[in-house]
Parts: sequence; structure tokens; C-alpha cells
Amino acid sequence: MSAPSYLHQQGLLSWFLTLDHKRIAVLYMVTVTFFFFAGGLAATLIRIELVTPQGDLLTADGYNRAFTLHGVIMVWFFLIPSIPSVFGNFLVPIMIGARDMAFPRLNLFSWYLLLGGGLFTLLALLLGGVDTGWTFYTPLSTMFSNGHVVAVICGVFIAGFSSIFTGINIIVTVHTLRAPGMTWMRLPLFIWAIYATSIILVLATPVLAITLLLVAAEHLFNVGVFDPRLGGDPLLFQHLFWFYSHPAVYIMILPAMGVVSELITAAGHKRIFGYRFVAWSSVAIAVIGFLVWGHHMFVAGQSMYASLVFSLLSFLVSIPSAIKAYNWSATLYKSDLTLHAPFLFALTFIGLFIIGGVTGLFLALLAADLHAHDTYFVVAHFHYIMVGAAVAGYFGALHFWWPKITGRLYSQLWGKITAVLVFCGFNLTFFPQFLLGYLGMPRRYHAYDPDFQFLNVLSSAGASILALAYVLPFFYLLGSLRWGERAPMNPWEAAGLEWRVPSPPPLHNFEEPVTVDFEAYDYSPEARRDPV
Amino acid sequence: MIRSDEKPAEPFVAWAQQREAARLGIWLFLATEAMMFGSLIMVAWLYRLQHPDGVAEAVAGLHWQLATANTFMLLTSSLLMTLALAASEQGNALRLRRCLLGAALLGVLFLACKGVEYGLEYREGLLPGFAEDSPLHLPSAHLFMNLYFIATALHAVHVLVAVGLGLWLYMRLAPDNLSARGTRTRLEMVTLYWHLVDGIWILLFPTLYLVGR
Amino acid sequence: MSTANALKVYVGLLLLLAVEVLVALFWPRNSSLIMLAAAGQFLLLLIFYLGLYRHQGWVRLFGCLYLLWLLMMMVFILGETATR
Amino acid sequence: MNEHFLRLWPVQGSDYAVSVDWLVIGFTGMMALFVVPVFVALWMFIWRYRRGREANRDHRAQSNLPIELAWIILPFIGSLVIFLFSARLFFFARTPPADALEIQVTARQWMWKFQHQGGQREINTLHVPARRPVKLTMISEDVIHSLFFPSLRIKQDVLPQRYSMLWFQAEHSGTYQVYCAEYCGTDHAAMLARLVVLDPGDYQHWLQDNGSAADLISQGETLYRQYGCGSCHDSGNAPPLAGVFNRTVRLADGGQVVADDAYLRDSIVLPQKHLVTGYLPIMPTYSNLLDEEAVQRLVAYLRSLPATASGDPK
Repeated sequence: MSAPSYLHQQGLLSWFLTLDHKRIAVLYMVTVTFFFFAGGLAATLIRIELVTPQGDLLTADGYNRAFTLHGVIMVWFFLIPSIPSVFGNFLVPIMIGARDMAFPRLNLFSWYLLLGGGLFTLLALLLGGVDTGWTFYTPLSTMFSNGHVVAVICGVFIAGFSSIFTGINIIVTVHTLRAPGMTWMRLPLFIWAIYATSIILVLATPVLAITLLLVAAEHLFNVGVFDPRLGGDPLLFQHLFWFYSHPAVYIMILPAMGVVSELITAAGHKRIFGYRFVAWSSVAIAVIGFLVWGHHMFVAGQSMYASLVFSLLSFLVSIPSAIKAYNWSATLYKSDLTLHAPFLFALTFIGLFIIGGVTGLFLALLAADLHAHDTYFVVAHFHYIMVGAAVAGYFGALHFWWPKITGRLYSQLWGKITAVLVFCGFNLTFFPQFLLGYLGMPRRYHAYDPDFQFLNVLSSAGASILALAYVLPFFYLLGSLRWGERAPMNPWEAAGLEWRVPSPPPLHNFEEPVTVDFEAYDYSPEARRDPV
Repeated sequence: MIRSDEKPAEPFVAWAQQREAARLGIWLFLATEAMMFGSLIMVAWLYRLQHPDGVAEAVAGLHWQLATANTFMLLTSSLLMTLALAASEQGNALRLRRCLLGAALLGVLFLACKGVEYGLEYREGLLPGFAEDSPLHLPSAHLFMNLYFIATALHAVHVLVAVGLGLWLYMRLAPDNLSARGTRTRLEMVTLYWHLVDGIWILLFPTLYLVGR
Repeated sequence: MSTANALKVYVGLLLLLAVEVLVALFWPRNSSLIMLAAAGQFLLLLIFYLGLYRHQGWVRLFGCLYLLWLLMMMVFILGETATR
Repeated sequence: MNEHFLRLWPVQGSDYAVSVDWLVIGFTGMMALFVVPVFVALWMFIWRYRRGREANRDHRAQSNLPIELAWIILPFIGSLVIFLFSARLFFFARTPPADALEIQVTARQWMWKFQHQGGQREINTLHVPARRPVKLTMISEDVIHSLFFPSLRIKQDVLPQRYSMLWFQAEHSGTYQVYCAEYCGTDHAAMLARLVVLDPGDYQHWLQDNGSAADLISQGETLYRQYGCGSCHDSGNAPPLAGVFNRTVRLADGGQVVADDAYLRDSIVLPQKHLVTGYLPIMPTYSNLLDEEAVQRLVAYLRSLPATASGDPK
């Protein structure tokens, strides 16, 4: 009988004191799903509120707190930890042939940091409520808002360290624990994407830590760093904040790109087209992503020449994303395609990511940004990237590796229904917002012009379909734990080390040490799929 | 004489691999510290460029003699930590522990000196939050004083952590298990962290105290 | 790193410290000289005590990337404040 | 107000708005050129190569350098061309013509206050002449706001303690909605204003029938007398203010600065910021006595002071 699976051990302590990267990944999955529904509730409140032009469901203050909660929880406690911590933790060691992450204790400590920071922030947001938006712009957050800003800042500060330690863990694991024969050019593209994300996690998050520290000091002791009366500069806050936050949006999208590379090659049964270009485009996004933060401040009083430079660099950063999109569609040429559920999520990703990327270039255009900045056009753009692409990537990964994580198969039909519902509900929700934005409806408006009501009602209708689509997997995936049939070792006949171990994998991933002698995505007929 | 039952930690197959991983891990952590303090130093330089006169007034009031003594102490502690690492490579336990203790004591002396400095500034009414009758009348001087306080306090916390690590390692290095591979790796990590804390002070010292006196 | 080398580097660090303080006291106008001495100290520490010379590629790579980033941010600060 | 049920394109209030619309439509066209082939290729490949349908799947290409370089360089060159157009428009929108009509704007938490040269003051409405460039000098009294004219396709953040500038030339008379775009607290959604564009004739009538007794400059003069600025500035132990506007002032720390609006405002509200050589830093701050509107009136008065006949003071 092969070694018992990692889920074999029972009891609470086996979960809360585990050092096994697979169990920590499952802990992250539960935590991240909880925060996803907490943020989603706030989003539902906002969409119901915006059905009528005058604010009747929530007061102005209530609405401001709702969108701040939605922003803070979704960005820092769902999008940033979702794929790197859940699937990064589970898959990185298995995909490179290692027994565990480099620093197991640091891994568990990161989860406790995220959980502690998250609950503390959610508590501070619910009990006190902060109305500064997730961007904490000064002098509003330092001189004109209530004391709970400092509590929320402490929560996010703590959770920031969870990102830093996860990033360090992944980089060290990929550098030092690869199985013999697993050279850099044989690594799966998911590993390249997670490695590039970890570089951003490690280098950008400390700047957020010091910025939040300065805002808290400014709020408590009126230190003056961002207070213009003492000579400080509110624009300096925006520079420091966006220096972190733009790389942070690449933290959210890069792992999802890695997932889609895996899904496309597995569904098409074919090696990816242009492996080197797609691999190095992840690293290129990570590096250039650090240079473009100024395009958030074209209208904020930044000098014209700095805006010119940032606009040009923003066009440069869109090239690696274009390379990925083109290479994905080129991979499907002469492929042997099976239309299973995860692949539909990958198609949703490609469709919505391309629209999101192109509208991002709209906002990089200086003259167009003068009009579209801080309107619903921006809201639609970043939701297309964060919700359309990153969450579709997360759901694709969930449906693709669910048999490997839990050892159970779920119903493909329901998976496909969810994918189609997500695509339709999403477009109905956010495409009208592009039109609203160009018509001039500003962001974060609690009551708006009656002219805009029709498009807002369309958007709220779409939001209800999207909410349904996000709740569906909750049933058939958890249902599969009980009624799902046992999953074989390789349900999708995919190539990759994780499909050569039993599902769910044993505690130490591999019975005997692994040597890798095959290229990445080796679907050639002679490559037998024998169990390792 | 390496004890035979001592095998590398769980995920690693060889000692060299584990030391390599620990070294890369500490270097990445140093990179995050450098990014954080780098941003703080850049903010200080931004305000030096924007308000030269206000900053000059604030810098005039700082106690540069104490700070120079502090810099000397941190440089010596860095030397002692390097000598400690050299002693561990030669297997000389006594020198290793003496150097480690020396470095930790110098760190405590640095913190004491910093405390004295804060005490003087508190009496002069320069610290943020307690500055009712502060002698500074330029607003940007207040700003720079507050920035000085945040930067030095954050650095003092890191010196405190470094001293704690040094003393913890001193306890662990009881004469018998000096040669355990794990402790030598830990010694190297603490040495690297110590040098970073010293390197940050080397850049903070002129930025806050010396330029534009 | 041998004891003799460590002492040599230590003396170098102290010399640069002395240069810094003297320049700050007697020629306060040229602050760039002070910062050059500080940068010298930082590099001495980075290469010898932190042992950059002993490590292979990725530490040196991270070191150079970081110094390049510092330079870029400095150029950005001067450019933005000058043209605002 | 909403005469037709569903408006999909914002009204075009100025020539600049038309050119921005053409830029956006041009960019959409070019991007469609690069994106539609991807969608078509996706559907075609999914249909042709799905499992169970026979198609020749041999000698599959692993990679192809020319194709990769093509879809890197072509989209980049296309976007560069559009980037140059947008940069030209951006510079046009950021450099006001010299003969623009000056209006002072002050933003406060949740209202807009406008002051015309003739002394008229309005709250949450702005009357401007059609077909003439109008330059707004804006400042905020508390948090960051942003004056947004959707029909003119422009917006500009209004920062505390610092003047920011916005200029436009409205073509057609009419009433347009104005929003605050930067989130500024509880009633951010209620911080609205109306832009009323009048033909030049009607504009003159409007100026007369609610013009106040004194124009902006004389109001500034009364403030100058009221706070006794002359006791120091005219008696020689403070820098003389005759012809001070756009004069290069030598500072105590050796630097030089041109006395523009920002410098005049800083000297009133934060006198310690720029110390002029040869004078003691004894000027008290007026930040608690004067609000932003009063400062704007004083600055308007100081700008109008001619250089005295006895040559340009040092």
C-alpha cells in the first residue's frame, strides 16, 4: 500500500501546527475564501445601493465604509494571497520535485500573520469603519478621518509581512530545492510566474510597510511628512503608495497568467508556443512593473515631463502581457483540445484580460486619462483585470487541481455552467461601467445623475448573476468531497511532476527521489505517463 | 567532529544545500530591510532638497558628537562580529564567545547612548508630540526633527533585535555544542543581519547629522 | 575572512568616518564629499564584511539591481522636483 | 435634463473635447486591429482542433522568432504613434494661452467657490464666456479635491497649500454638469457644480447685474490696508512690494526664486518658507486670519502693483 496521503492524519493540532506545505495551502484556501465572501458582501451592498440614483439603502458614510471595506479586504486579503499562497504553497515543491518548502516553520508563521492581520482589519472595519477608500490618500486619511484608520493600517501592516515571508520562501525553494535535472528551462511556466510574483512580493511590500508607518505616525503625532502646512507633501504619499500598489496589481495578475499557461497546455495536449518568450515575459512584467507607478498621478499635480515618461513606460509594460496573450492563442494551433471546465475558465481569463489590458492602455494615454481618471472607466478597467482575469484564473486553478488536492472528482457539467455564468454575469456587470465612465460618472459616488441610472441598473443585474456564479462552486466542489468519485493520478492526462504522484499526494510528495530527464510539457507520444 | 546522527533539516538532502538556502533567505530579508530604509532615507533627502534652511536649523540642534561615538561603536561591533565568524571557522570557541559578547555589549551601549540623546532632545522640547515650547520656529525644521525621530527609533528597534539575537546565540553556543552545523549557520545569519543594521546607520548618520551643518 | 583583513577593512571604515566628520565641521558647503565617504563605507561593508565577494551570481545580481534602483530613484527625485 | 432615454456618448463642449474623442476612437480602431485576430484565431483553433475531429496535427511548431518579434514590435510602434498624438494634446491642455480670463477657485469640503476678476463671487456655479480661453487658478482649504468637466474632457486635482491650474475654451453656450472626481470624504457625491457658458453679450450683462461694489483688486487693497501690511512693506524694513510680481528675488540661503502666484501666497501664509536677503524673518503668519479666498484677493492686488517710477527696486 503506498504511503498514506497528507490528509490521513486527523485532529485539530494536525492542522494548526502542521509544517506540511500542502496542509498550509488548504488552510490558506479556507481563509482566502472566507475573506472573498466578506468582501463580496460589501460589493453586493454597493451594487444594490447604486440601483437608484439617490442614496436610499445606505447613508453617505455607510456607503463610503462599504467600498473601503470592499477595497481593503479584496486587495490585501483575497487577491494578493490567493494564488501565490494557496497554489504556490501546494504546487511549487511538487512541481520542482522537492519534499517541502525551504522554510516550513516560516510558512506556517506567514499563515498566522495573514489570519491575525485579516481578522483584526475586518474587526476594525466593521466596528469602527474607515471612510478613506483602500488608497488612504492624505491629508484625508491623516487629518480628516476617525481613529480607526490606524487600526486598519496595523492590520494591513501585519498581513504585509505574510506576503514578504511567502515571497522569500518561494524564491529560496525555487533556487535551492529543484530536483536534479530540473533546469530553469524545464520549469513549468506556473513556477516562472510565481517566481516573478515573489520577486515583487519581496521588493515592493516593504515600501508599503514604511508608507503605512508614516501615515500612522502622521495621524497620531502630526509628524508633518504629508502635512503641507509643515512643509510636507501629500503627493509624496501618492508616490510612495503607488510605488507599492502598481507592482501589487502585477502580484495579483502574474500568478493567474501562470495558471492559464498550465491550463492551455494541459487542455491542448501540446507544448506551449514560444516557451522562452512566455517564461521571460513574466520576469519582464515584474521588473518593468516597478517603473510605471506614475500613471496613477497624471492629474494629481505631477510635473508634465514626469507624466510623459510614465506614460511611455506604461506602454512598454503592456508588451510582455501581449506576448503572453499571443503565445497562448498560438499554442492552440494544431493542438488536441478537450473542452473541460478549467479550460473554459482559461478562455474567460484570456477574453477578459485582453479587454482589461487594452483599456489599461487607454488610461496610459495622457489626454484620455485627463478625462477618464477617477471615473467608472477606471473602476471597470481594474475590475476586468482583478475580477475578470485574476479571479477567473483562481477559479480555473481551483477546478484544475481540485482532484489533486482533495483526491475527488467534481461534476464537469456544473463546472462549465459556472464558467459560462461567470463570463456572462461579469460582462453584464462591468461593460456598462466603461460607458458610465466615459460619460463622466466619477468613482465612489453614493448618489449620481439620473442620466446614468439605466446603465447602473444593468450593472447591478449583472452583479446578481456574478454573485450566483461565485456561490455555485461552493456547493458542487464541497459536495464532491462526499459524493465525488476517487480521482486517478492524472485525470486530465497532463504532463508535469504533480500529475505523476498519487492524488492526494503522500506526506513527502515522492516515494523515492525524482530525477527529471524530460522537457516541460512533454506531450510527445513516446513520453509514457508511468507513475514515479 | 560532526555528530553522525545530526542530519540536515527536513526538506534538504545535504548540509551545503541547507546553508545555501539559509544564506539566500537572509539575503532576501536584508533586501526587504534595505527597501524599507531606502525609502525612508530617500524621503529624508527629498525634504533636504526642498527645505534647505529649515533642515539646516534642525540639524544645527542635533548632538553630532554622541552620534559620531555611536557610529564608532557600531563599526567596532561589526568588526567583532566578523572576528567571531573567523574564530568559528578556526574552531576557537573562547574567542568566538568573547567577540560575540563584545559586539552585544557595544550594541547595548549604542542604545544607551541613543537614550541619552533622546533625553536631551526631550528636555529641549524637540521630540514630536511633546514639543510645546520648541526652540525651532521654521515649520520644516519640525518636520525634519520628526523624520529624524522616526528614522532613528526604527533603526534603534533593529539594533535591539540584533543585540537580542547576539545574546540568544551566546547562550546557545555553550562550550560543548560549538561545532554543531546548525549553530554555525545561525552565527553567519546573525552576522549578516548585524552588518546590515550597521550599514543602514552608516547611511543614516550623515543624512541626519552631518550634511548641511 | 581572516582577522588581518578584517582589521584592515575596519581601519578603512574608521578613516572614512573621520573624513566625514572633519569635512562636515570645517568645509560644510560640500555635502557631496560627506555622502561619497558614507557611500565608500557602505560599499566596504557590503563587499567585505557582508561578503559579497564570496557569493555567486544571485546575491551579486540582487546587490547590483538594488544599487541601480537607488540611482534611478535619486534621478527621479531630482527630475520631478526640478520640473514640478 | 435627460431628453433622450439612454445617452452613450458625453456631450462635446469644446474643440479639445472633439480631438480627445477622435484620439480615443483612433486608439480603439488600432487596438481592434491587434486584438480581433486573437479572438478569431481562438475560436477557429478551438473549432478545428478539438479532440475527436481529425486534422493534421504533425510537425507542431515549438517557437518561431520572426512571428514573436512581429507581435512585439508592431503593436509597440502603433501605440507609440498614438502616444505622440496624446502627448501633443496633453501639452496643449496644460499650457494656458496668455490672454486667458483669470478666475480663482477655492475648494472646501463639499463645495466649490469661484471668484471673478470683477469681484463677483459664486458658490457651486461658474459663469464663463463662450469661445474665449478661461484659466482657473485653484486651491483647496482642506483635503485633495478634483475639478472635473466631463463635457470638456478635462480634470485637475486641487491640492491644499499649492495652486494648481486648469484652462479650457468652451465653444457652445449651455449648462454643463461639473463633478468633484477625487474622493474627499462623506459628501464627496454631493460636491457638484454647474458650468453656465454664456455668449459674450449675455456674459457682459451677467457681469453687470451681479457685479459687487469693488473688483478683486480693490478688495485686495482694502485687505492690505486692514491688516496693516504697509506699516512694514512701505516703510523699508520689509521687502518693497511695488512691481513684485514675476521679479527674481534673492533668498537668504543664496538661492533665487521668481515671485509668481505660489511665492506670493507662501510669503503671506508661510512667511518663514522663503527668507529674502537683507531682511529679518519677523513677519507673522496670517494663515489663521485669512482664508484662501482672502489670500487670492491679496495676491491679485499685489500682482496689480506697478513698479515705482524710481527704477526697479532691488
